Amino acid sequence: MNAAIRGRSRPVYMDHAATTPVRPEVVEAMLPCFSERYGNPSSVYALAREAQVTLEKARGQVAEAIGAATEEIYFTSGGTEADNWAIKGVAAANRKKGDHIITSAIEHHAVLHSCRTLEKQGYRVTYLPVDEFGRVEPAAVEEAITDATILISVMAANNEIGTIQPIAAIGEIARDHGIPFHTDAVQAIGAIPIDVDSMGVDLLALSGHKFYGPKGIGALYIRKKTRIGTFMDGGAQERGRRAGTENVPGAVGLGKAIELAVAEMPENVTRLTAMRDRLIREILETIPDTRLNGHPTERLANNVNVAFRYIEGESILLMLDTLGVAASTGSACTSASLEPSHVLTACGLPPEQAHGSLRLTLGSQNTDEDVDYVLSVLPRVVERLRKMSPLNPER
Amino acid sequence: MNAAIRGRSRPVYMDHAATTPVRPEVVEAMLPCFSERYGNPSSVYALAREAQVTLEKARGQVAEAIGAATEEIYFTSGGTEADNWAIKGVAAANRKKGDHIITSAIEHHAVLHSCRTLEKQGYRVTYLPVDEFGRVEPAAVEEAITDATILISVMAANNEIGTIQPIAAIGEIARDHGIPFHTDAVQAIGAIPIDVDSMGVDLLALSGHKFYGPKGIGALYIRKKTRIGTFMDGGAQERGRRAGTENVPGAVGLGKAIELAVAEMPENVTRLTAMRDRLIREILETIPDTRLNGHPTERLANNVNVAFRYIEGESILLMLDTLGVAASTGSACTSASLEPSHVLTACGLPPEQAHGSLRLTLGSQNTDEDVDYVLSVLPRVVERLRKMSPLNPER
Amino acid sequence: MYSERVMDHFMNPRNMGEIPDADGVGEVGNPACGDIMRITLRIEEDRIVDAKFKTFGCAAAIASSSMATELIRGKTVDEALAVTNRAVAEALEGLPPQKLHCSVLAEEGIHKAIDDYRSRHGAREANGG
Amino acid sequence: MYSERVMDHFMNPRNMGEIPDADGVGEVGNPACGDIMRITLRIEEDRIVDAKFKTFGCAAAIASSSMATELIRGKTVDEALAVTNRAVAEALEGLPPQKLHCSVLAEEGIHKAIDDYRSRHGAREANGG
Ligand SMILES: Cc1ncc(COP(=O)(O)O)c(C=O)c1O
Ligand SMILES: Cc1ncc(COP(=O)(O)O)c(C=O)c1O
Repeated sequence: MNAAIRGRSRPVYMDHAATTPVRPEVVEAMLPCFSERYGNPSSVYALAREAQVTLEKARGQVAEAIGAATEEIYFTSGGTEADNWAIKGVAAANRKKGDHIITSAIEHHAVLHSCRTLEKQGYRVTYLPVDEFGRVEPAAVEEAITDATILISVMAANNEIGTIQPIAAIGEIARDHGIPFHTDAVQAIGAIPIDVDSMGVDLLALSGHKFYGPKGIGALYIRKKTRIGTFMDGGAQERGRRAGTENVPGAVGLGKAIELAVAEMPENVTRLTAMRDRLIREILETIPDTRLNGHPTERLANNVNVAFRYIEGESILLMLDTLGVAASTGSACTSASLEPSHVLTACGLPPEQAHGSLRLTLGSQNTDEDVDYVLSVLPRVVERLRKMSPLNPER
Repeated sequence: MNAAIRGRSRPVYMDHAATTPVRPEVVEAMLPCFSERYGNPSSVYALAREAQVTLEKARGQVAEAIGAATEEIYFTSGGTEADNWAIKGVAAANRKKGDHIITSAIEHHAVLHSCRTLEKQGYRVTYLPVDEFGRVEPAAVEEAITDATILISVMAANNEIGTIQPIAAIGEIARDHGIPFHTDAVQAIGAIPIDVDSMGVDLLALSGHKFYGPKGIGALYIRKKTRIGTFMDGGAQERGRRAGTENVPGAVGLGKAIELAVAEMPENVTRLTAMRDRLIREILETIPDTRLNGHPTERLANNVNVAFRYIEGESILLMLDTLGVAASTGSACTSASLEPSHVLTACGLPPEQAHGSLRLTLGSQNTDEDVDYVLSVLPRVVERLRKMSPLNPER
Repeated sequence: MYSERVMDHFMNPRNMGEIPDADGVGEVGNPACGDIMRITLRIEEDRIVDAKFKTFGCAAAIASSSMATELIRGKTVDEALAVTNRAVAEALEGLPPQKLHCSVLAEEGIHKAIDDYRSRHGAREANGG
Repeated sequence: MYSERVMDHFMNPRNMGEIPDADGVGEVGNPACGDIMRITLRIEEDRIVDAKFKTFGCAAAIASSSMATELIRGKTVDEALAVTNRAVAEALEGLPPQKLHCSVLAEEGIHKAIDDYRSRHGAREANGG
């Protein structure tokens, strides 16, 4: 079996939902900010003003990509911080108005665990269920609203199963009720068109390393007049709303990456969708007892997520790894955890099938040959593990 | 006057307390993490394990630099986050034990504003006064302790005036009373020896860009068994204590930078102290109505902070800037603010003198010629502004 | 993450399969936790002459089953009962902390299979006696 | 941060100084806020024939004083009173938001100096009448 890998010159990376390599253009844009244009943008001298200009240019690039105004973009250390800030910040600033938050059962842990922290502080949280494809029903959002509701948070697209949510419909409901609406768009940037106005979004989280930008930088969009407290207290950076010396190289990388991601989205989506659909079709055809997780059509162009009965995900990953294929089972963050994916469980999968799911997320460097290769090795991996499985009826 | 600048080939950067350029060795160490070794350390395949190893190596470098164990180091997005986490995290985890925090009046805003947020939540905070040199009296810490005290936070060295605090003495008091002790060592790393055990420190904040490492990365040291809640909720990164995809390039840069900073500390301190003392001596000698802010000897080797009567700081900075000298008045974070420095005010300076202070912080690239140059232009700048001042008695 | 020994037993598992008409069968684990092990033993004169496993689970679970069956083959039943989860983990050159439960499961699987053998064997003896 | 015009008036301030025996003197500001302006005026037949300033403050404060004195020189007292802080800021090609108060201070300084002149002038008229 290991012979199969020998002929190949490079491993196949199909875990782009976990992280992506930084594009060379982005590294190039960042480089001068390290050792030459290193000024602290909050100072007053020339070197600092130069850094300030650089930072504001990057802010404009992010704003442009999501249809926001430049001054509505706040840089953060990543998607997690943006989600924490949106949820905890809106909750704190609106405590007198109410104590109820609506979110979905399939949010990223950055959202869910922020909500759990708020529950410990006395807030109440409704975790909306999803259908078998992982979709939140907009009508269910409306039903969950009470007089005490101060925030609705539903992700734009799911990181595990790639399901795209009806954000504009939820945004309209939120707007009708005058409730701030946050969306975690970490997986959506560069994958689906995002426009904060037409989607009725008041807060939006994004993260650089998911679209070929650097790790450790992200942004929170905050619509003007949205009531939100600070999360990171300290200096007066980011117009007094997010303290900490600005990560100028990171912001520059984020700006460049998002500009390129949005510009190249149409061709990327076409290319990735073709590869995705071939993977899904051939996996389901050639491997028995397999099902597609997530929505058949309302799904990210790069996301394949399939459940193989009778076998467990981590052993699939490790065997694929020895064959040079990097993939994931559920979200990378929880790979050390023993619990089955909360997303797959929410979609109704029994635990052993949730444990037996594989996520392949395609990216810019993947080729049709990569798809061929995965399709050639995956059936053998599954077969081998099924032979070992006591759950397999074909003993 | 502008003629003076013409002969010079490069500007003089004397604002190293605001930020430092990233060392070339550090950039070099980071580079492969962007586009080649870009794995998400929380995944399971080879690329991810490689990232994990890289990350843990960097963690070890940070631990080594402060005498900690590797597993006591948690990466953050900078000094601000480390301070926020230490203060809010310890407060939240010990709420049942007590509601009282002791800190000093001259902390960085990352500490002070975190305390203000806690005050709004019902905690009580004692802001200890300092003497005219900016020193906290250890006996005053002890006197402030009550049965409800759950945290003591005193910075290792001040960012504005460079005063070094008697941390080991305060640490001993904290330990005697069984109270967790946090120190903001953002300005102290690479400047004074730091050893968490001999200093009796339970939590310590540091930030990469203050010692020739990258912006957007820092760390919090948390002594084993210290009770502290999470600040950044989400995935299980950093042993479940700090969520968010790990900033591997940032961590690598931090690790490399701190290793070099500590290794080169002795020679740097000698070199910078000589330049510092010459600056102080000659400024005080040649410019009348001038005083040194901060402690004459217990001060960071790179810090010069002087108050010029009758004139205002920002105009000093701007005039110096036109002459090619980058400096600061108080902390960079507050340069947009109208209030006089809380640090100088706490040292007893009247507001107009606090407004008239200049901070020069030396760094690795500064030379004796830089010092000569500053000493040649500064008296003229001060004289010129004093001529314009209605406060100047010599009309 | 895993030692070379774990990877070896995962990629080249020893004693994988199921003994037909086994003298002792033990199934432990829980699909919700993502691990199920089924151990089958052939026992002759109180000595384990063959041991096989089938496992649904992660690499550590598979490697633990493989190693555990290796360790007990040829041993008497009493000797096999003395093989602890620690012995399994050590023979694998260690397991990550969050995976130690896999070696515990392997120990339990063997105990359960031996229990099964003893209850049947006791029953047979009783019958024959 | 600052426009070229602000930098020009900061580096090359116009009308810097103090008119001896001025007809109107206005001092505004507060050391705690970091700005103090002292405007002195020479007024002949209700026309400002000379205006000077001394300022303790940031570049915006100095440039605002410089520009404000420029704007009122040669104007009648009533015309000078019509010079708003906005006019000062605009003549400087704008000021950063957190520095707009400097132009307000300049307006106030001029008003105070004119008030001073009027109270003294009114007093003189009353004397002579
Ligand atoms: C949907 C979603 N939200 C939030 C995050 C958190 O982003 P980061 O890890 O960059 O903080 C991720 C990725 O990890 C994600 O996929
Ligand atoms: C003493 C001190 N603490 C905390 C900070 C905050 O660090 P950062 O800006 O890297 O978040 C700084 C610098 O700005 C500082 O000087």
